[in-house]
Amino acid sequence: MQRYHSIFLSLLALVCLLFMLVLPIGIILLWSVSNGWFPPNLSPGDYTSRHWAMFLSDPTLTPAIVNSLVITVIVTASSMVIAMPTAWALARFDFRLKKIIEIFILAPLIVPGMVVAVGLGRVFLKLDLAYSMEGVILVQIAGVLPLTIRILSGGFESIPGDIINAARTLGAHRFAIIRYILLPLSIPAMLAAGLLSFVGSFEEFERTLIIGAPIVHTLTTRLFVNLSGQGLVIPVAAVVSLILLLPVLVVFLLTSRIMRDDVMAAGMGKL
Amino acid sequence: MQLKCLAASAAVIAAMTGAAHAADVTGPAFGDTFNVTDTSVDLSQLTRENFYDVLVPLAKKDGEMTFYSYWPPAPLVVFQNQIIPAFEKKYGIKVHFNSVETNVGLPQLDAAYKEGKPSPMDGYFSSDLPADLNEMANIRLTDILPNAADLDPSLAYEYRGIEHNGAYVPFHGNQTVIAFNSAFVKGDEVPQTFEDLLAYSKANPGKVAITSPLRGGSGSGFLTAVSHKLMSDDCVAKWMDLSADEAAADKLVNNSECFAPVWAYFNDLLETAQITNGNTDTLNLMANGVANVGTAWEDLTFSYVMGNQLPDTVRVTILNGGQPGGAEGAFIPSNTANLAAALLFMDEILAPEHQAWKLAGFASRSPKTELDASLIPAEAQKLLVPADIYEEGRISNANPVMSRVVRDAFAANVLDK
Amino acid sequence: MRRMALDLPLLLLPGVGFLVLTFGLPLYWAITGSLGLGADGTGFTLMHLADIFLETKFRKGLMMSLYYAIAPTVLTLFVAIPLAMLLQKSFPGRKLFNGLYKIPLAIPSIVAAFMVLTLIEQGGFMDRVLVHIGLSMPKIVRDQFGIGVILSTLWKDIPFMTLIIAGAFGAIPKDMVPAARSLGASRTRAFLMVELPLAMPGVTAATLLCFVKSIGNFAAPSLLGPAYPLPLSIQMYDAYREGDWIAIYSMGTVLIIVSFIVLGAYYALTARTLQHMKREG
Amino acid sequence: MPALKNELDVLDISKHYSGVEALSPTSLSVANGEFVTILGPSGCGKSTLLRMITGITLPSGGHILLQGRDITRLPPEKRDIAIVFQSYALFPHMSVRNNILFGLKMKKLGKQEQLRRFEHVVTICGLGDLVSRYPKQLSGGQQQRVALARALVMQPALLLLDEPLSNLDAKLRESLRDDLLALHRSTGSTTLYVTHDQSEAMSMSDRIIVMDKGRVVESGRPRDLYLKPQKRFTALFFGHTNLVPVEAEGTLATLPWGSVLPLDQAARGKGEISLRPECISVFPDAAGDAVVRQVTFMGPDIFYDLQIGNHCLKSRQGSNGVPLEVGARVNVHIEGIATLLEQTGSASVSAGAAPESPSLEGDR
Repeated sequence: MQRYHSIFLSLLALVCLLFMLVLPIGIILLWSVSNGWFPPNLSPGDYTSRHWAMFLSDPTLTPAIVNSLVITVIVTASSMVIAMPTAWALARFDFRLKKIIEIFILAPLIVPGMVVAVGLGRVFLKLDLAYSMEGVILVQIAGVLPLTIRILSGGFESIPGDIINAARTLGAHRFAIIRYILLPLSIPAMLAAGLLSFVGSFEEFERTLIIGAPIVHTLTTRLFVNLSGQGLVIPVAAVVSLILLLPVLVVFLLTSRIMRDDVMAAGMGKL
Repeated sequence: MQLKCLAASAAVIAAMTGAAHAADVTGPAFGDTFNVTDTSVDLSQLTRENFYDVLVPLAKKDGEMTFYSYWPPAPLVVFQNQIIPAFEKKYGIKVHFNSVETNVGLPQLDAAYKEGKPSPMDGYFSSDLPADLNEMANIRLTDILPNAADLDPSLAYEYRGIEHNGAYVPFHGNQTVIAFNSAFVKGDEVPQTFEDLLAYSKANPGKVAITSPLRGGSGSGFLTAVSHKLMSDDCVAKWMDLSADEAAADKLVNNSECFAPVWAYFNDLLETAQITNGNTDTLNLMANGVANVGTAWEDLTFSYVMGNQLPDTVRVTILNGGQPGGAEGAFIPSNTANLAAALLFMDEILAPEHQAWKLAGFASRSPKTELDASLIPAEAQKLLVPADIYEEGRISNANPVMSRVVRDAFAANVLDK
Repeated sequence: MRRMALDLPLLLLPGVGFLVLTFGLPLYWAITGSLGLGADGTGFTLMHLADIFLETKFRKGLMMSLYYAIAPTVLTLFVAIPLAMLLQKSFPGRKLFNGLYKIPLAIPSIVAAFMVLTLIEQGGFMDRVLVHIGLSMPKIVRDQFGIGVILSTLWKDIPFMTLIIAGAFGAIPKDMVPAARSLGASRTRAFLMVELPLAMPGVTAATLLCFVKSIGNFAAPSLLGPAYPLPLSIQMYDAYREGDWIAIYSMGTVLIIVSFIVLGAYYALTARTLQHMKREG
Repeated sequence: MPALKNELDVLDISKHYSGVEALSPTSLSVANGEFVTILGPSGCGKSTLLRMITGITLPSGGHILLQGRDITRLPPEKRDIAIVFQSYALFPHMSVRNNILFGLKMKKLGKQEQLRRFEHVVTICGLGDLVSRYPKQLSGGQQQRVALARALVMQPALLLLDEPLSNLDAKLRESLRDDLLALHRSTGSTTLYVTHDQSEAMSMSDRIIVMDKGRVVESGRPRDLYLKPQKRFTALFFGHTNLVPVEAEGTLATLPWGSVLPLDQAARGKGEISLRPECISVFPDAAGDAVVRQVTFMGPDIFYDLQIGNHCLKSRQGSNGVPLEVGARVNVHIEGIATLLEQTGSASVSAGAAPESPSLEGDR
């Protein structure tokens, strides 16, 4: 009975995965190499590598990929550094304006990126930050910071205070505590926050487009035109989707092996 | 060689004697003053004749420039694979090329202009023009570019109802059409009039796809075509008045009966036809066999069929009464930092060899009168609007203010129903 | 104590300071801009904001934005909670499923929308499969209810919410359910009266996050939604392309207000229960 | 068939998880009104046993009978068993009142009856002012009382207590231990108590069941287990003891240094006996055969570590006499009748398993 039950669950999970992941990705794979695929055919009648070739030979693609990776890595790292002290303060101290500050930190998740980017774009022009990597990085950090702070402070909260006290009594100074106690213990939270920042920064579109494009293109803004309603040619869009899919998927699958769900969930789960 | 000497001497003469004359007759800028921030080029002295002599050395000093292009697939390839390599080779000037989604470069230009910064692009092939041409793009390019001498006059000074006086160099001729799949729509079923289209839709519910005028040019073109055909001459005249302002537009569109037959037609049509989210959305529906007839762009349909994204049984036509067509073009922002290079590049895009290349390869019709569709290979000719229909079928647009008001009214009177 | 008074502002400064500059200021400009103040303004007016509620396309667009945010969020709840429960159980392949079900989190929403389009559009893959058994796909792309939009939002939201809710369930002390069961609560009642209330902070937080993620959703309505009315996110993008800053600021401000109302309601509703569960008591 | 007077009968119940045995077939019974303690080190299988009795986990084999009724496969809510968890498992989102009323509501008892029982249990558990508080606002001891009240209010056929005192500090633990006993006496509830603390077990129980490594070692009255353990494990688990090898001959055992003790049963050959420190008296004697090696003052008692031959002995004396000095020579006198320890079964006791320090404290 119990056994029967769990086999049913396995089957259900399998069907879900097939239908929700394998099928859609498989279909865009087929589209990307199709040379004419008309109904009612269930597979393309003819295949071509033309769509891939066109993209891979595009000289603007490489800078976009490089930009994407550089921006994503810098955004992830800097948001971590910026978030760390603030997350610590929120996790460890109780103070009068705490609630207000917590709401303020969450707010960027809520306010449409367009509003922020349009406002910042004007200032960045004055500061010569518009259409620059620095500008894009700044505006993206603002987007990923809220969740990073949340998840890190969730992680910090779970570190027992006694551990720090113990380290102190053993003669550890502030730096040593951070280096040997806090950092190692918050690795799961940093991993979770880092992954979310990475994905968030990589797929970010509105802010990057307004602040950076077309001088600074990321893969996402560079390819957006091929996916938007205006320029959607299905085989081309399929190629683009797969190009966009690959880096995040690789990072995601790599990190998910060592990532702890509960940490990510805990950070987001208590707003 | 001899020709070049001749041109050079002509230029010298023109420079010595013709300055006053040029300002009178073919003054290079349409404002009384030039407000270009890059003053390395004396625009008041520039003519078709002295163009290269004056600009080539200056442009080489610039050494580089940035060009924006909006997306339609064909022109992108034309720039990337044809024009820019040729230009770079010819002049040794590096072109930074950026493809952008439709007209997102315009707000950037606007923002940079307001902040007193150089424009992010030196030339921009866009489907729209900056709102304030007097300030932001006011060089009479079509009067000074040597390669612009044989432009179709109807395309040289006006675009989508905007009188730009030559600031917007027509590059890529296009035409809104009705596309149909001849495998399903045969013989006399092929709509020739708006009534035919309505009748076909009623007989085949769901088989006609109309691009939403809010989401794509083939849709707003169709709206223009219907208005042009169904409104009274008096109404059409008021509607096509290029000087119409917001108030006049509001009066005509919202406070007169002029558009009543247009809304009635659409409301009737959309009972059976479906409305789509864009030009490509319509074509994808036709590729999926869901729609047999749809509003489209001629060149986009052409490249879809050539790329096997549409069955090769798809054909295009223009309905009786005409459908809008024109030529999308490029302009130089007044706050460009590389004026000389930009001017040279603008000339390059009209070079006959490039224009012929894109015409033959992408059905991107040339605004130059000397090049016509006969350059397109015979087997691809069938994918174009037949020449006789094309000649009569092209109508122009109302001005942007009017178009916007009509579009909003369309949303309120048709889509909202 | 003296150290803390000094430390706290220093610690808060990087995060909060950064957000004040890169988020607070634009927010301020957006709000003042929508009131007719600021660089493009013509003096104080409420007309721009009022337009959003008075003009049909804006008003309907706001409704559409709310619809695209609320409908998928509610539907997601119904799937994510059972799914999160399922993940607490053990079955063969659970580990694999647990690793893979989160993949949609990493897929850009525009790619997700595109995948949904190729699958469920009329004439799309599902339709072609159905044709072979004599059926056809109903029109769920560009339909007036935005079913395609909602499906694609669900595809991204369900794993997201499941992750958070599974975390919340996982954090419930293991004796809680046995305690309830030994006091006479059936499996269902133990779930409804003990597990669900205890996981509630996670559930509400997940709901809020899904809501705010969806209200700015751009890609899915753009590809899969009906041509009219367009949600404010698309209208904002259109306004941006037309350089209509005032319209962006006004729509943005209205979205901000709506979102803050939701956030406020969230805090008001959860404050009481949360308070009791907090350690400090 | 089990005798019907038993409230609970556990018959050959066992549990294994994917091949690993967590509990060997085990039987035990608890009579009506009896207070029985399962005692064992952590990981000995007592929690598994308890979870099976409550129905949280299903046994791999065997039967559980409650008042003669087979409840082996019954879901927890259908068993008339209440449990107090080590973690208390109070519902943090409910007030004390609602925590206590939870089970009554589940049973759909009448409002009157609910109120009556509630007030009764609040009174006997002394929760008067706390009923509208939330669990997180209570101290550990208060939480424990609420958990107890929540269980008692059900008036269950069997009350299970899973290490209910282990999360409390020593002083509180002692006072709550008394309260628990008083409650047990006043309610007469049949109680199965699980602990790893031998002093708790001895002071409260009518009967103790000693468990180790997934099986029952031995069971009996506290006094018998303490003074006459049958197993080495039991001897070591209950406080301090001296394990001394002996030669048995008939009913006499000869200790290594030549002393002779009576045995409770006739035996023959080498063996081992457990000598409690308080059974060993010392008298100063310059010619004595033992030397004091260490003196530990414990308040009421003094521990002397003695060396006799090459053996060490621990002796416990009242602290009211004149204390001996380290190095003093003494004579040793051993009282009582010894029991030979069984060498089989769970006799191997690892050094860490014997909880030394709590026993010292608890034996005062």
